[in-house]
Amino acid sequence: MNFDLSEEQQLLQQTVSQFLEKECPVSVVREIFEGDTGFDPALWKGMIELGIGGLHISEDYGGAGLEVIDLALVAETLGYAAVPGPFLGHALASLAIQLGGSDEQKKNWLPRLAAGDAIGTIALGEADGVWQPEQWMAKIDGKLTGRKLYVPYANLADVIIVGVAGAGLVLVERSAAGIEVSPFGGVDRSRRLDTLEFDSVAFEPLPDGRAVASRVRDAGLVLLAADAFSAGSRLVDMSVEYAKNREQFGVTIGHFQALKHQLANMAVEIEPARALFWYAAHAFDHIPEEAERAAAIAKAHCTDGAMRVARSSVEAHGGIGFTWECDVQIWFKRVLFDRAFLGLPSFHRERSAQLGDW
Amino acid sequence: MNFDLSEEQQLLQQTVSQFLEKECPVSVVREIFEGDTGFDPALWKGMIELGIGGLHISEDYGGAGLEVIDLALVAETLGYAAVPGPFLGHALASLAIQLGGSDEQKKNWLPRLAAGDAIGTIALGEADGVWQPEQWMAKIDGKLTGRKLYVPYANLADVIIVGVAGAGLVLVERSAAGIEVSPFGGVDRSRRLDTLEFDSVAFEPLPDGRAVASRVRDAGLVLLAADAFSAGSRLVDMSVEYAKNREQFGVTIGHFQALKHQLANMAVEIEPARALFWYAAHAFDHIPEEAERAAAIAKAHCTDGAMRVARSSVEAHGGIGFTWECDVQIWFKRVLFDRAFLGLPSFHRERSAQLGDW
Amino acid sequence: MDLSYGKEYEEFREEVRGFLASNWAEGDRSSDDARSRFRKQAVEHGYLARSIPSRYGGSEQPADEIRATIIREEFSSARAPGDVQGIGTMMLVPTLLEKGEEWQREKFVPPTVRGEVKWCQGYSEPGSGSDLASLQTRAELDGDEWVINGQKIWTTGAQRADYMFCLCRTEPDASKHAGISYLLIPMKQPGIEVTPLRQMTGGSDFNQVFLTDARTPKDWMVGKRGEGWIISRTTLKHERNSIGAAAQSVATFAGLLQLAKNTQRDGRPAIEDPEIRQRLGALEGFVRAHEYSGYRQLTANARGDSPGVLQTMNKLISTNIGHEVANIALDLLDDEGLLDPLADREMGRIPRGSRGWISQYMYSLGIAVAGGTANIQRNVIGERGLGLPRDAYAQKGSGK
Amino acid sequence: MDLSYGKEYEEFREEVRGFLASNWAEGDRSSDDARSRFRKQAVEHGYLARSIPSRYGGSEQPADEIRATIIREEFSSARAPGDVQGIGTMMLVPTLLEKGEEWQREKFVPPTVRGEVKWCQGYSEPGSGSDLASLQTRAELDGDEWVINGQKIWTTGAQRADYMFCLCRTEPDASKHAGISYLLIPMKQPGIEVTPLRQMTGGSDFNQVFLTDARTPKDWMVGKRGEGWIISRTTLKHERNSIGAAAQSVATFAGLLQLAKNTQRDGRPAIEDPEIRQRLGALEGFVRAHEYSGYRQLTANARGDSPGVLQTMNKLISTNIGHEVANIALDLLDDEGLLDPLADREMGRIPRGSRGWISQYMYSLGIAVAGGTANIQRNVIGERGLGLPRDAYAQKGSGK
Repeated sequence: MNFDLSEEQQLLQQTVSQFLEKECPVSVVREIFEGDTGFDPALWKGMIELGIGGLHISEDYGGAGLEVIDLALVAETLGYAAVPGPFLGHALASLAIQLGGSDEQKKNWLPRLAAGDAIGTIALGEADGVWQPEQWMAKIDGKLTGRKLYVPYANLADVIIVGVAGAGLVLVERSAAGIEVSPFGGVDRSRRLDTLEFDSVAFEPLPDGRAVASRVRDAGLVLLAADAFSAGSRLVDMSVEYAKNREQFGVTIGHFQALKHQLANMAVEIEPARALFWYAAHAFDHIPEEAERAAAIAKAHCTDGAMRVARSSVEAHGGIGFTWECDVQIWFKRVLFDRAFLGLPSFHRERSAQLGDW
Repeated sequence: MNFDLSEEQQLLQQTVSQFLEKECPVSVVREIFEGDTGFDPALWKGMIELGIGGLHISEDYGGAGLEVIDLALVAETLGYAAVPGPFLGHALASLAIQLGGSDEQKKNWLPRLAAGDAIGTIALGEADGVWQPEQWMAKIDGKLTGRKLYVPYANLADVIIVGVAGAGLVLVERSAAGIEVSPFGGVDRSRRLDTLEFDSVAFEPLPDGRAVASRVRDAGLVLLAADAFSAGSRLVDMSVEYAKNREQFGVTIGHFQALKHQLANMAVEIEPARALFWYAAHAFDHIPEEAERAAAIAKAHCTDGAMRVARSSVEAHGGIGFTWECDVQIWFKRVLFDRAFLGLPSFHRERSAQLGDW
Repeated sequence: MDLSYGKEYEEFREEVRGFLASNWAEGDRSSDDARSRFRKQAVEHGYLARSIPSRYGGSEQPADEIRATIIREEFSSARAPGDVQGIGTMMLVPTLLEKGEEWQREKFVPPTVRGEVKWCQGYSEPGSGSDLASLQTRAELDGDEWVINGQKIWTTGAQRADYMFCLCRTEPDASKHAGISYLLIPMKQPGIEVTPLRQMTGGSDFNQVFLTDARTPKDWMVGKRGEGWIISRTTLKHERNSIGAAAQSVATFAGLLQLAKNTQRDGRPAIEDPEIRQRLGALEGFVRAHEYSGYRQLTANARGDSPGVLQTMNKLISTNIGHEVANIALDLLDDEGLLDPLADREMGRIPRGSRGWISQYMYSLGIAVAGGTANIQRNVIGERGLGLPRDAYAQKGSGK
Repeated sequence: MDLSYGKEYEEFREEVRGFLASNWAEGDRSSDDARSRFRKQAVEHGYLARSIPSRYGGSEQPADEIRATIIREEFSSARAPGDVQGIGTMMLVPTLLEKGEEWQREKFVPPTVRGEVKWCQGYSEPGSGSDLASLQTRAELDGDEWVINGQKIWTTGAQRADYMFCLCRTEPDASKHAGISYLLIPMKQPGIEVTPLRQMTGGSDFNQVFLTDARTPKDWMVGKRGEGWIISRTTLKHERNSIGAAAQSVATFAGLLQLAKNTQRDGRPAIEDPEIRQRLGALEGFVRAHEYSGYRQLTANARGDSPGVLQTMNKLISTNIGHEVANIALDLLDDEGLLDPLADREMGRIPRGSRGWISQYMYSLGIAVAGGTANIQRNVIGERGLGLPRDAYAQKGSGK
């Protein structure tokens, strides 16, 4: 047995994080947090040059032909730096085309998505906390009509994969007539969300759109779990750092047993969760019969654990942890995003119970 | 407003606890724990002489004519000393006769119960976690037939108040033919439980038996809440005492912040709960429209909180807290009893939700 | 045990209602004159400024928590102006009455009680939180003025404040605690700069105050040089937040219950979800326990008894309750938990309630840190409440 | 990433199965001869005593966690006798191999590995738990024998043990840690009295050992005088409980799941209760995380890498999981939670499962204290795992 990353995978994470140390220090994220575009063109360009735009796109279409585990590892590395930008929607849109698109659609979009000549996003959410394929209400008869919420970077996207009733996933060009995009104003300013109104808009079905809808959802759950895990471990690292440097009563506060034990509990909460999203990604790639349940468990556990850690991190920083100036807020809000996007932990726990024949 | 005990009530608690310090030190409870009768005749006699047998029995029948709040305060004092014996069943049986019996039945039983010439108990439990009046299966047509579980001290009782389908509470004399009593072997050796088999046994209905069944249940919930609260505070006191005396690394372990904070959390868990059973008892006596819900909340919260405190107390004592020799186990098992008897916290929380029109 | 206020008090309540009926009209709220006129009358009737001697503009009433509670209840239901709130009346006035010099009382107490003069508190510093006594802001005597240099943080209302009561190090050579003095400093002067401290919610309830050669008269000191620490401690015992804390817990829980009733989950009100019911039920246990424990403390205070260990617990209890309220609320919000709490980001598309709850989700953490973290509360409960020994570092810290 | 064991290892598994098929029959379990004959063969094939040099009766195999795991899996599914378990093989043998003298290894290792000689551990004392180095049991030299007086506690298997490896104070004048020596003591002698320590469950897994002028030869000491503390620490790094702990978590959870399926609640299986489903679901997250983290550690160990901070966490993680398993079980038991776990109190009337679960409810606390409380685990994680500074008292305690 070998439950560890390959050398290529470790190298991939190193390359990306070295790039981010240079190109995306916290100062860059802070600037993003002061605005509401959630986007840094230069940074995105750099990420594309690293190949992040097409990791899982097959080589025939100019991608790296890697697996969801590699996507998840990059999601982890990006999350640790709270990288702003359209990675999540872009990855899921290209995955949907890769898995469910026609040769025509693949030829048409995948090379441009891999090369960064186009940005993709995915529209899954609807009102009243609807995220799941079987719940979608957006209608298609000839044209697409309906309202989708929480769409990452629809303002920048060239192609939008939309979840619709019946057909699963369909492809819409942003340039098509009848699409109204309005900013949602989300809590995580490093991942902008928009609201989309479709008024009889032209679309192309993905031939396997119905079949891959839940696969794409599962991939999304894994990427959110990875992001939440890395946000949690970043917050633990920050809190430990703070405890080693902040002095009160003539010693660093890390000497205080109560805080030390809270930090230990935070680490115990988050560190084992790494193996959970690893496993879920691995299952997505190689253990199909376990993939759906493993993704549900990973999303529920990693986002819930990271949320608990995020709250503890604020306390571990004392008053300053509650301020805008303290970096804790950045990852705190990433976790809020990861936990709510694609559905709450309790929702996915009930799903995992059903999938486990409980 | 005056939300505090009257001087009489404070005096009552003092009198009882002074008596218990002399007559029921932990050594006595330990002896009881080594056997399985759960009974100390001399101790019970002394309690009767203090009037504990008839606190809430009206003066016309030789009782003190007090209220359920006074019963609860005594239950608290007894619980703090883990007093073994039939108090709970005796109190509820006499309350049932006082509230629901005929003049005949009152004249016949209350004076003897108050004077300790008779012991009463109450049979509410049935198989599969059934405790509630509306769930009782025990049948009466002319004679009583059925099985009742978890009956306190049925082996000693002269009169048994039995919950039956339809008629609520009925009165059975222990001496009647067709009653088989077998010891249950309960976890709390200071409060013995028996299993009763009724094979067409003679009984007398309580005229108001149906109406008072739920009142008596509510009184039981309050008494269990009071007992759990006092067990919890006894465990906190023991743990604090231990922390002040046990030395490691050259200081008493109470110096260690982690333990100090655990003890603080234990105290914060239990101390406010006192007001909860006070209020529930007060509501039973004076705010009928709130009585049922207040009792359900008090039972759920006090027994759950005490259970958490009991677990923490074991840890606060280190390895020794897990041993038979350590007194923690005595109150730990009292709380196990209080939490399960008459139904779990989750059950009463659902009831309180319904009673609150949630 | 009697949860009604009792005959005597119900009569008093009638009297208060009568006073309000004849002296306060809803319309008066808008007029400052009307408000201050009303306040004057209320003081004359002994309804406001009850703990303040009459020679300082108070009504000098015997302490009676229950009368005080009744007045608060009736005034607020009539939406009439009650006692001036704020750190000035809460902390400075009692301190001056106990430790101030006569001229200081005469100068500062009356306008503060009337609400004409506002205060802020200059205790915490960026480097001195739980270890407050390590504060570094220095005051040096220059002729007959103190010259103050340093930085204060978490100063609520600093922009609107006329004065700051401030702990400064005046005796650099004395031991940690003995080097601190308690100074009153005018805020409207060039040497003082106030910058708001933004919170993760985007709001700004706190400030940083930078003192650069700020000045204050030599005799604007409460107590003697080096007595600042003891004097700042004396104020603490004036805290009477037992009822306040409990009432707040009850109110937030009521709000949460409403949210659960109004929120749909799987096509039915979320409050019908069995798990939500259990979580709300468990939480209500803590809320009621806090509420009724508030009655216990109110009764004890009214009698002049000490409510014992309970009074060290109120802050931690409401913090714990606030945490669980926030956790349940976040699950009720479901996808609306993605919303940014910042009002200026409001898109008008989402029920306005939700933003408030996200904000509350973050504020429930603020509670834990405002005025001492939960860990400090646990120290207090363990040491003052349970009589456990003090921590080695704190002992060292406090020079013991 | 590859969760199968890989071709090479699957072949090895086949080889092991072949060996078992031809050398072990279910029936052999009853016969001691058959068992020891089988063990001998297994050692010759390199399946048992793998870390033990052949000159001490081991098979001296290169460390390979995965082969070891496969052997454990196959042997246990064939119910064949595996490596002798117990504190002797787990802790004493590695210590002797690393620090013992040649004659000590020759005398003690082979019979211990064969399971013919049993050991118990004499570390903790009533007054010395977390602060183990404060132990008071004294050994004084009398001619060429040590005379030992004192009391040990938590000594598992003391009744059946032939020897005890024991920490004693031999240098009363040396500093706390430097005064301790590591002695081997025969248990079957008049100077030693073993009394079982009863638990709240009624069972007795532990003992107290009273040493009154107990004796042992002068040279039955491992290491030099005063080296006992360091030597006892060296054994700790031999702990490899990562997989063990995770496997146990997985097993208890599986049991809990069964209980939830078999228990009726409101006339339907409890597992259909929405709240129970949520609680089980949340718990499964922790269990799977532990399970897969076990794989991570197994892989790292197999490679000779360090699994990092994870390896400091296993005990606390399984303690936490054990707590929640117990809490859920108690709610599933409902009224059967009133049952006494003591076997001898069994009335035969209740499903035998329930008593076991009550026992487990109490044992889950035992776990927390056995071998160091959860607080000690948190210290280890915080200090060894996260690199936080050591506690002032512990520093003082350890003479630093």
